[in-house]
Amino acid sequence: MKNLAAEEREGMSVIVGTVTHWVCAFIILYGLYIVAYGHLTPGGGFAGGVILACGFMILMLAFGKRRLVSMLPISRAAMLDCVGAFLFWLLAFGGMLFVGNVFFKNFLPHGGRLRLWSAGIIPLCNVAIALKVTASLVLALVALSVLRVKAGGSDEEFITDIDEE
Amino acid sequence: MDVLPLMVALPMAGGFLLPLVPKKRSLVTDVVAVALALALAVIALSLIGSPDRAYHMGGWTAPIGINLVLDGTSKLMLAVIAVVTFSVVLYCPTYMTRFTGKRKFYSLFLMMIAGMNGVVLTGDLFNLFVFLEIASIASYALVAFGCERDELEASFRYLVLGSVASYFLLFGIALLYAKLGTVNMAHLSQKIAEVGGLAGGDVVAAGKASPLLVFATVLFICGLGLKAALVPFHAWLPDAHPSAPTPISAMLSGLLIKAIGVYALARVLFSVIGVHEGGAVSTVLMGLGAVSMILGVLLAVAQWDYKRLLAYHSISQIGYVVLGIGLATPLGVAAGLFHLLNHAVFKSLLFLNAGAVEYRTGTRELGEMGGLNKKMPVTGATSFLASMSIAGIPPFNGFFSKLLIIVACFQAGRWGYALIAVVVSVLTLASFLKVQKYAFFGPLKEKWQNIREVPVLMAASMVLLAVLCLATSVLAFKLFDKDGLEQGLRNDRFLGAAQRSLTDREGYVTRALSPAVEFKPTSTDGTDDGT
Amino acid sequence: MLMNLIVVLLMFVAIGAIIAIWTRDLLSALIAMGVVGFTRTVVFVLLRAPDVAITQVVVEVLLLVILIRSAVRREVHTVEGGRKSAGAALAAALVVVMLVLGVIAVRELRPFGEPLEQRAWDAPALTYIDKGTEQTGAGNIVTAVLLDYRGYDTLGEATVLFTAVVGAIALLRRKSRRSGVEAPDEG
Amino acid sequence: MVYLLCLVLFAIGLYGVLTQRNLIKIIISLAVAESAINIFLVLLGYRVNGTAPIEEGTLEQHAAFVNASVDPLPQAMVLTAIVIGVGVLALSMVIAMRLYHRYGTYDITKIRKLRG
Repeated sequence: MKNLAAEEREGMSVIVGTVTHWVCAFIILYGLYIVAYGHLTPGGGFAGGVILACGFMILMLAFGKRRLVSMLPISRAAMLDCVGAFLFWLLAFGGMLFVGNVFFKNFLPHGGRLRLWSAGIIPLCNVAIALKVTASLVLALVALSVLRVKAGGSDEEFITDIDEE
Repeated sequence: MDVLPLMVALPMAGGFLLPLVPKKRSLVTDVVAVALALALAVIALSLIGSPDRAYHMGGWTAPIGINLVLDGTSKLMLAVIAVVTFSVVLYCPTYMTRFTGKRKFYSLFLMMIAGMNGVVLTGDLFNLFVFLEIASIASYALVAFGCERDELEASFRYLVLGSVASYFLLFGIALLYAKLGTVNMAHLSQKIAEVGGLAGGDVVAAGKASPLLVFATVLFICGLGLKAALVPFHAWLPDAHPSAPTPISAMLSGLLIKAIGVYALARVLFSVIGVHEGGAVSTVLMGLGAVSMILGVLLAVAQWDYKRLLAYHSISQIGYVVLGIGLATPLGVAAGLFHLLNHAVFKSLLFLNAGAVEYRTGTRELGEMGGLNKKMPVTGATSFLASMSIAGIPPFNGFFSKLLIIVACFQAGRWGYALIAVVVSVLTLASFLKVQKYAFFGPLKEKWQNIREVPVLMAASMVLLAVLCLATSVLAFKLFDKDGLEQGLRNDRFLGAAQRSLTDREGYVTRALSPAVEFKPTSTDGTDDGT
Repeated sequence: MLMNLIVVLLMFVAIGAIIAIWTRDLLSALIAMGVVGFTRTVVFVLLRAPDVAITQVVVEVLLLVILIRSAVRREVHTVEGGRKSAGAALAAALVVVMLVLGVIAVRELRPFGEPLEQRAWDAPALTYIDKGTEQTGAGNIVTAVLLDYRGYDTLGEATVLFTAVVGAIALLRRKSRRSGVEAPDEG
Repeated sequence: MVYLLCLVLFAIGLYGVLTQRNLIKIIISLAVAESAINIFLVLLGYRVNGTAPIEEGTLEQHAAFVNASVDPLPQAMVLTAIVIGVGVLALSMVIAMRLYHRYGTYDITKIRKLRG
């Protein structure tokens, strides 16, 4: 735990902090754009989700793991992961409920050609996937970077947030 | 509402939602998992009677979209998966109390089922790859679930070899796409038939076969053979299967290597590439099967670790299945599929027995046990039944499937293979007599004076499987028609239908590419074999 | 022209991969892997696959950071080389057989860059290009394929990621077994 | 020629998986093998003087788009494969880290010996 605290202090400086805030804001904005326009321009839920996760990653690199976990607790990330995945599943299942018996039917109207509000469920799917992917990758990121434990150490060094029971 | 997509969608939703259950509500997790398994079993068994059909995802008729294909073979696989899963799930609530992380365990467990059902149902090669990866990744994590040294090591090796296998498969798919421009299995099958395909060994010998198709076939056999743990590719199995928590060992040995290994291999080779009796592919399959049978049993005989011994027997028994299917005669394929079903039942039971013994005694060493029958009568009795089944003693199911495989070998004029099958069966019997002698019979050791039978749910799950060991023998009786086995096979609605849908390539194409039929739940026309 | 460029880039990728796998320094290996990833992105851009390129580049950034942060540690700088045993020879033989079969097989393919309709007149992809925007409403045909025509695949893909992450988190539990129920004679 | 390079890349990855002793190197080799297939798939979709499979123009320009667009299906498959690769990589890294934590080494042969 000690070296994590030291790491946090090293990373922190006013310049790094300010720049990171700005960069992070832009990255997240870009990620949202990629998600929202996924059905019209290159990108989509997955790419956008990874970009959003990169935004969180920069926060972690600059301010340390603690800050990231305080913004997005692991249990919350795990929950968002499940919710995002389930939303996507629901959109797929909607076809069975609304248009009779066709799994993954695009059951919403298609809207105008090449408009933002078009293509039925596709943009909604993108949003659900983005939510899911962001949460997943932030989880993976946090999980793998807390693993900087020494070999042969006791299990107690693992993070407690993940624990059940 | 057509229930076909539910076979995949239900366990998937369960997997997504179970981690959201509050930690304290451990009971809710158990109940949801058991209820889902029960629902799947009910749906799968009801599907046996429903007509063969294709289901087109998103309303896009294949090959534009992805299709699910329900035919005899997938009905058989779905039923086996669902029934064995249900029995194993009953075992979990008690057994898994010694591990933490129950919600994640069930989530991964359900994902594995979703993956297997997806592989069994899909009519699209790339989709098969995706669902195969779901099942595989869930199983990698489950093998390491205990987080102990051996488990992690076994899991890592399993993961590496499993990923190589997946990439072989993906590469094969990419090659087929490069040549034929589609990834739908039925569409590919049509196009391969047009270009001549691998049609039999004679064409390969004459140099007419397309080298690209040959390479793709080699990749499929290597990749899916790795998943099925056939002998040159078996290195991961003896470590991975015993390391997992017992219900998972039962699932891996009983179902996973069959659903994503043997079934996927058989489906790709028979329905897409095309297998002919006496052809090159058939010969390779029989060779792999025979080598697996011999080596698996020889390695098993020397084992003293209960679960490891069972894992080696899995290799050997998978060899029987592949030998039967590799014969490519109607009787051989039916016998192979029948043995697949039987092996799923008795091998999961054997693993559950081993887990029950471990649960009470804390050891897997056969030498340390002894006389457990006196203290654990249910475990002992079910284990005896399962041992006799796997060793091929009448009237248990293993006897009939092995008998049919041997008869099929004789009919095809493959005396050598028939002899191997008999010898391996005798060795299997010897190995399991050893297990019975050292673990369950003989004098009870001093240190086991205080142990008791396992709790009721675990016992119930073992009894259920033991009953199935006897009950599935009935499936064989239908084949013994007075007009001979062929006629019996032709009339049979379960094994026969499974065999017919696997070997009838044109029928598969017609069924898979037919537009969605309006589903009528009242229809009782369950014997459509597509010919 | 484009083909030559791609050949050069792919050679670069291959060399990078060799460095990544056989260099002894773990950090260099990971950086070489990153270089390979970015070169691959350029290849994807040249091949008119912007969706894949965007995804590839962001995934590469994220993975590189994760890998370097988690794998590189002070205790381990250099790592041992490959195995020097019969195993290596066997592996080499296997790979060579694979390569020879592959080379023979690939010669059967039509030349690079040939339009799809000349290879397979009834390929589903032709329908996607022609009818994609009209039928699904999405201008990006790759998205149309991913989320409509083959949406079931994408659901599977999301499930794969979900499963992997749940598995990863499950393996990081602080305690994996409960104490207290180990004793054989306890109910 | 381009296809052959993909094969070579796949072979490099495969050889690395089979012969490397270090867990991280094995994971890198797996990633190399996977990327070879991804490149192969995208190469398959390309057509000479093609455009990206993204329709931007008016309805009148549709015919030109149809005659120039590269094949979108392999791209969609590659996207799926990349995600699957990420999943496998994350899980394998966690297992490798856990192994390091238990054994204090990344060397798989030493791990086997320690297992005893």
